[in-house]
Amino acid sequence: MLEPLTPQEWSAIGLSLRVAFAAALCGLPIGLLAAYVLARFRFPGRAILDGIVYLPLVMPPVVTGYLLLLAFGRRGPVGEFLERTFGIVLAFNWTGAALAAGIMGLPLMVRAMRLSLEAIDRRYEDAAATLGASRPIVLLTITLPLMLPGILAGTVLAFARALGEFGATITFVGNIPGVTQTIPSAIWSYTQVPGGEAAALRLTLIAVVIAFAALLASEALSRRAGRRVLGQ
Amino acid sequence: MLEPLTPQEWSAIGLSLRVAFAAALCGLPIGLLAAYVLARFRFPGRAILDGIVYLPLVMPPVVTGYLLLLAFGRRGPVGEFLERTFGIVLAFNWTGAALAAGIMGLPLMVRAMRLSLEAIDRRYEDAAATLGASRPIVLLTITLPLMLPGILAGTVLAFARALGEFGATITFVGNIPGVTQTIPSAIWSYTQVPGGEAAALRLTLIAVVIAFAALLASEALSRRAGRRVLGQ
Amino acid sequence: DDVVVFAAASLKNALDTAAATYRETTGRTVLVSYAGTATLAKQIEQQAPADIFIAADTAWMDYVADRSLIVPDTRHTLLGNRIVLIAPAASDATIAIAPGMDLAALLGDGLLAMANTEAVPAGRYGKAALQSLGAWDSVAGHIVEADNVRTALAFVARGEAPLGIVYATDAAAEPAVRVIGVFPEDSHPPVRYPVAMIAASTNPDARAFYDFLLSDAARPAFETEGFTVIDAGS
Amino acid sequence: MTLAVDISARAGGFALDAAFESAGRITALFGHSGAGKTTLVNLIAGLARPERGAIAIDGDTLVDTTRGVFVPAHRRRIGYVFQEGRLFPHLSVRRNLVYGRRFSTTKERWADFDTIVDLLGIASLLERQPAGLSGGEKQRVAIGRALLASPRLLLMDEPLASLDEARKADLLPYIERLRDEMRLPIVYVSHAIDEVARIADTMVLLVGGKVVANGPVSDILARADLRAHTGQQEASVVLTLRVGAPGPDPHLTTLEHPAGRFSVPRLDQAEGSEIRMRIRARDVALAVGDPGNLSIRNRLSATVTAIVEAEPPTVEVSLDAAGMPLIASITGEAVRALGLRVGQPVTALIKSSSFDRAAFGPAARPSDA
Amino acid sequence: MTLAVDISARAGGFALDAAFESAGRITALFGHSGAGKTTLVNLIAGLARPERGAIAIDGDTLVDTTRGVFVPAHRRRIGYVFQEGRLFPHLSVRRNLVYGRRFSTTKERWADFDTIVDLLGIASLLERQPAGLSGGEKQRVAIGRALLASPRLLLMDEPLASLDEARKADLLPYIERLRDEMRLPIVYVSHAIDEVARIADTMVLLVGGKVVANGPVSDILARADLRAHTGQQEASVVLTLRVGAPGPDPHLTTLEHPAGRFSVPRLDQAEGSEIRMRIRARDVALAVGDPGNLSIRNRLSATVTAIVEAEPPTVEVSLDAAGMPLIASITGEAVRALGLRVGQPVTALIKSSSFDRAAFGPAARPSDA
Ligand SMILES: Nc1ncnc2c1ncn2[C@@H]1O[C@H](COP(=O)(O)OP(=O)(O)OP(=O)(O)O)[C@@H](O)[C@H]1O
Ligand SMILES: Nc1ncnc2c1ncn2[C@@H]1O[C@H](COP(=O)(O)OP(=O)(O)OP(=O)(O)O)[C@@H](O)[C@H]1O
Ligand code: MOO
Ligand SMILES: [Mg+2]
Ligand SMILES: [Mg+2]
Repeated sequence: MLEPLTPQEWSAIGLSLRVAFAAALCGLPIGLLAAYVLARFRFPGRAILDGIVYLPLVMPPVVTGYLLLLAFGRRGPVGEFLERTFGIVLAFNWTGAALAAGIMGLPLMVRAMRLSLEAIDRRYEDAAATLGASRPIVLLTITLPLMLPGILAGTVLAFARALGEFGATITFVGNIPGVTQTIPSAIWSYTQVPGGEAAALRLTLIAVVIAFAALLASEALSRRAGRRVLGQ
Repeated sequence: MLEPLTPQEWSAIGLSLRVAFAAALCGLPIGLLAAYVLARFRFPGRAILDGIVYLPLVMPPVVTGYLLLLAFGRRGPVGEFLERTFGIVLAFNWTGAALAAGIMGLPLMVRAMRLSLEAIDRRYEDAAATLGASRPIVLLTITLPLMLPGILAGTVLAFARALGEFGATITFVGNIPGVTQTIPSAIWSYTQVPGGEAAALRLTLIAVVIAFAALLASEALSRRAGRRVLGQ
Repeated sequence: DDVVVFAAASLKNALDTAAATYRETTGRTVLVSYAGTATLAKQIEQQAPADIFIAADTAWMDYVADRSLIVPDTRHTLLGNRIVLIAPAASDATIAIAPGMDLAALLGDGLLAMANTEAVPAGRYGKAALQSLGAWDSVAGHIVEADNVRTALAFVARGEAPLGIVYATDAAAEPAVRVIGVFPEDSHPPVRYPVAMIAASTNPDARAFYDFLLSDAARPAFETEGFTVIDAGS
Repeated sequence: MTLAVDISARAGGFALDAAFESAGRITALFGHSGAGKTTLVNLIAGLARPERGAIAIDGDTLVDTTRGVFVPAHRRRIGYVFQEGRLFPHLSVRRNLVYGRRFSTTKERWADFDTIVDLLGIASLLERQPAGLSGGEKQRVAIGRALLASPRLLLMDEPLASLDEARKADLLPYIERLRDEMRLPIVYVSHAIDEVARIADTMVLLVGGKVVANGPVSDILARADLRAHTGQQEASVVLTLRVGAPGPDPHLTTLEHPAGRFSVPRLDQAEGSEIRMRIRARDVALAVGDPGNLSIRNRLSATVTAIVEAEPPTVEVSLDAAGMPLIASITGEAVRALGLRVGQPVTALIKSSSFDRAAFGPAARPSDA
Repeated sequence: MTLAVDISARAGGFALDAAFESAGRITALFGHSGAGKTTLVNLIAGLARPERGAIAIDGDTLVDTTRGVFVPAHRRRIGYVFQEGRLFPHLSVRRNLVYGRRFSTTKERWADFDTIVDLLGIASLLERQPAGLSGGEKQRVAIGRALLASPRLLLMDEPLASLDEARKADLLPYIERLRDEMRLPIVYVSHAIDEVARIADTMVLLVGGKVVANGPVSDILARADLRAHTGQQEASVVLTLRVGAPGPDPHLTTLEHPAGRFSVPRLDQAEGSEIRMRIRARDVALAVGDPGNLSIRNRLSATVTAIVEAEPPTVEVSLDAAGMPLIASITGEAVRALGLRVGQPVTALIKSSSFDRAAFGPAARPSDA
């Protein structure tokens, strides 16, 4: 356990951090939008959207990864479009890993945000409107701050999930050391060879410590916000 | 896609339902307790507990499954104890699959419940106390009903996660048809052989439909509760 | 009780057919738990209720043998397989698989899809073959590894990777890929699927199924899927 | 300002049908609990949509269901002091107060932070969070918040109910100043008839979701048939009198009443300005012939115009005091003892000290709008 | 009941130091916004813990920091009508009302559902959810909920502030009946001095977290030095008088006052029972010599005992009316005109109709506890 990490492990850690941050942060606006739409609007197909958001949770990760490959691979309809139009390549790229992790985390994120959003007393928003705040301003100054606990919780859930995501990632972008090999891929490799347990556990611990730090940071933020609401 | 399901597939569906219900329902009290303790008490080690609840999210499922195998396997300390004392065998048993799925879903459940719990105005609980309700009664009649949206959301998340859980389950209890083979394990098995995609997708769709039904049911319940709170 | 077989996942189609044949002839049901060989080995170490173990490589069979978890004289090599170099069906890439082949040139800026070269047997065989053919160093930085050989196959089938190394059995069943060449058997340790009975097994029916697997009656099931059946004792 | 409302709306099983016009500087919405006051105020604010009907301020249509017009709340520039405060829980008192500031243009902005904070006595609360405030403190901050958005119309839903008398007495003149100096029209929901009588000029009386009366406060308070709805126990008149030349006692202000001498505790109003006051019938006593050597100095010569039995033992005696109305409520026994009858000349006696500060207000200056 | 409080507590930067004892049937907590009334009530209810000190009811210790006693709120059987309602949002009005029922034993249960629902006028709301109720409706349900838990002490934090006059007038007698018939002691927070004067017998005056006075309401209202704190503009006396034999007019009740005739609008009180009433100094006029032919029939012979300059132009003339105190507030001009001086005999004139229903209350019957 106390052996120094190999360069490959270091790069897996770096990559995992990058992927988890990207997944959590890029997922944030999408998750918020989905949560807002699901919580606030009634429209035909709402139930479907609700279901779709949950899909990545229900499907085995391998299936999700395979579907991602079908859609976002270079030959997939979306992937081809993205590459042709924006020059964005997701397959076999760390961005693809972030996409996979982000999608796997989305249900968690949306659920947390929606719960917070639905708990908000809408009369505060009404009050803000009478003070002259337009809908977007109300959203920015009242709704989002009040749902901060949910936003933080959702983001940390997505971040933690991204740190642990393996099945969809490896199926979609594979495991290219330094490019797409995240901590879980590295861990998995270790578990597949006799005697790899110690190295696997060591990397697991590192992932846990990272997640823990993120968790503590979010709790501190959340507490600060909460203390404010409760009157210092 | 329209071929009849094989008996093995039927049994996987039945087992998955059993596992998902068990995971969600048995997880419920544990999740509630954890959420309550984390939301309401400040004690040394609270951060640690908080972190532990998140662990299953961060660790690759295979690692979680392996650790479960080490702990709850027949040779594992807990497994041995349970077998000796209560005659309970979890390893290679559907109960073990439920345990694995439950543990994987716990972080999601706890998070959702905690968010709801923290959004409750504690002054309602104070009001109930002045009316003579003791702490447990307040919990039952005020706190739990008010956190119903979170309880439902958490339970559905855990249920859906249980339907999709694969890595920890297959590692801990294996993939024995009729005994421990859940829908995701069956799906995964199909993906491992040539020509298995169609069967895999068919089973995936079934899992999705089940999750969708659970989701709709919980939304309906939640809406009913919400409508009540908002005054019909 | 039904006989429980722990078998490497890549055997699913073949073994399911064999088990069905067995049930038709004997009326007895066999349950097969498919998983990665590593997982199966560790489960057996934890007293999994398995009667028979079929691994995808010898290393994990050695692992359980070292721990006296199998009945020693029941260990046999059941099946063999080959590894092949594949390309998408539409590809016109050709190369002769031989020492000194310029695989890197054929790849261009594409990636070579393989199963994990440290952990997954198919990947390990591929790596050994490339090494012995002197192509490893030139392609080492251009490999995309998958957690199993099926995903590597999918990478090629989907056209994400121009080349891949997979089992002959997988390649044969996938119309979207074309086999460019078969790696010589001597370029890598032979692809072998060892079978053994589990020491802790108490199921009286286990032996019968074990014998059936090694018998000619099971042969068609394996050969249809493209496996080489290794004659008992060889 | 003219507020024109003609709407139907429903909330659950409750139906509101309100049609009225008010050109008042302060329009009081008055009615029993559950009469629909808050519902109506929400409609004016734009927080609810009517089923049908229209609302307009000075001809500027806010809602018109026939034309499909619905100006959203944030474009109405209508301030709203809610019945329950509704301070933003995540913002400090200061940030609650300034919340609406940035949405008004500099030109529209008439509210001054320091003035309002001082007036409301909330300077020491600025850095606090709303959760820790007392009930009255919350309400004061809510009033400040609404004012600081510099609205063109202010809706106040029972704004003073949770305030103590001293604070109320401080705030009422300020509300009058808003009305007069800032020329801010106000719709004022209140249960306190004294408050209403003092500051409102127009009153809309709601009963069970219907407007049963609307018009000048003095008219409505004088109508005996509405008394059950206004919750008044007894009659009163509202007079508008001119401040006269100062008398010998600097602490008294003389008001010009054609029927006699009339002085009240000193008002800080210039000679010649108009004062609106409510004189409750219970505070008026009558004398037939010489009243004798009394401490009651305000004596108006009047003629009895009507004698109406009110709730026993009370009899309401309507008077004509040189053209101005007055009502005295006295006991039936007294009527008999004095032998009162219609047409009889009497002296109306009104104690100077029966008026407290809250009874007076400067008459709303005529709007030049 | 005796409520004994001696505590120090803090909430944020606010420090409360309150020590008082009240044997009153209704103890009024009075003080400006932010004085600490709610804080104190929370401590009595058991919703907050004091830093140090003790609270006891009838010798039954609820809190005692020196002995480490802290009876939790749910075991105190103290009902609490919160300043902000706090109805349970997930329960119907009916289920809100009956919430506390099941926690009392049948023996303790004195509150009757139908009676209370009728009284509060909430029968039509029973199947509704709290979210749709109007402000006043919420407050009535909150009162009902607290009562239906059959508490042994009731804390009411500004319970009537959001109610209209008619409803207030209905509820005050009921609160008196709770006090007298149910013998339910009440701690009553209110800003309305009239309410307090009418129903409370004991008063605790809080200023900035400190108790500056406590004792019988009549004593505190009579103290000129406290007037700034009580928010009264002027003086008053509270008298306890006995109901006398019926006079000729059935709508008047004669009260026995040793100094003369004293009748008031009819009270439904038996002859011989005691009535507590507040007579505001502003409602008392004085006559020197024969008052003449006036509508004011209540005339008490009195002697001037003191003449005190109050806020100009008012002068407060204290009187001794056959041993009972009375204060008249008249203008300085009137004092000069009548040539009033200490020792002078005068006639105090008090209009019968200057009392409204809210000014009277049956005197609390002596507790037999
Ligand atoms: N958590 C807190 N932090 C800081 N100050 C607080 C806190 N809680 C209460 N206070 C202050 O304590 C004082 C007393 O509050 P309390 O609610 O007891 O007042 P009150 O007498 O009930 O006033 P009101 O009549 O306005 O309801 C207030 O000035 C309030 O701001
Ligand atoms: N969502 C709703 N469902 C059913 N009834 C409702 C709903 N909203 C309001 N009401 C009813 O409409 C009536 C009017 O309510 P509103 O709040 O306008 O009364 P209010 O005049 O402001 O009373 P208060 O003085 O008590 O605040 C009330 O009886 C209330 O119960
Ligand atoms: O047969 Mo394997 O263990 O899936 O490569
Ligand atoms: Mg209202
Ligand atoms: Mg208070």
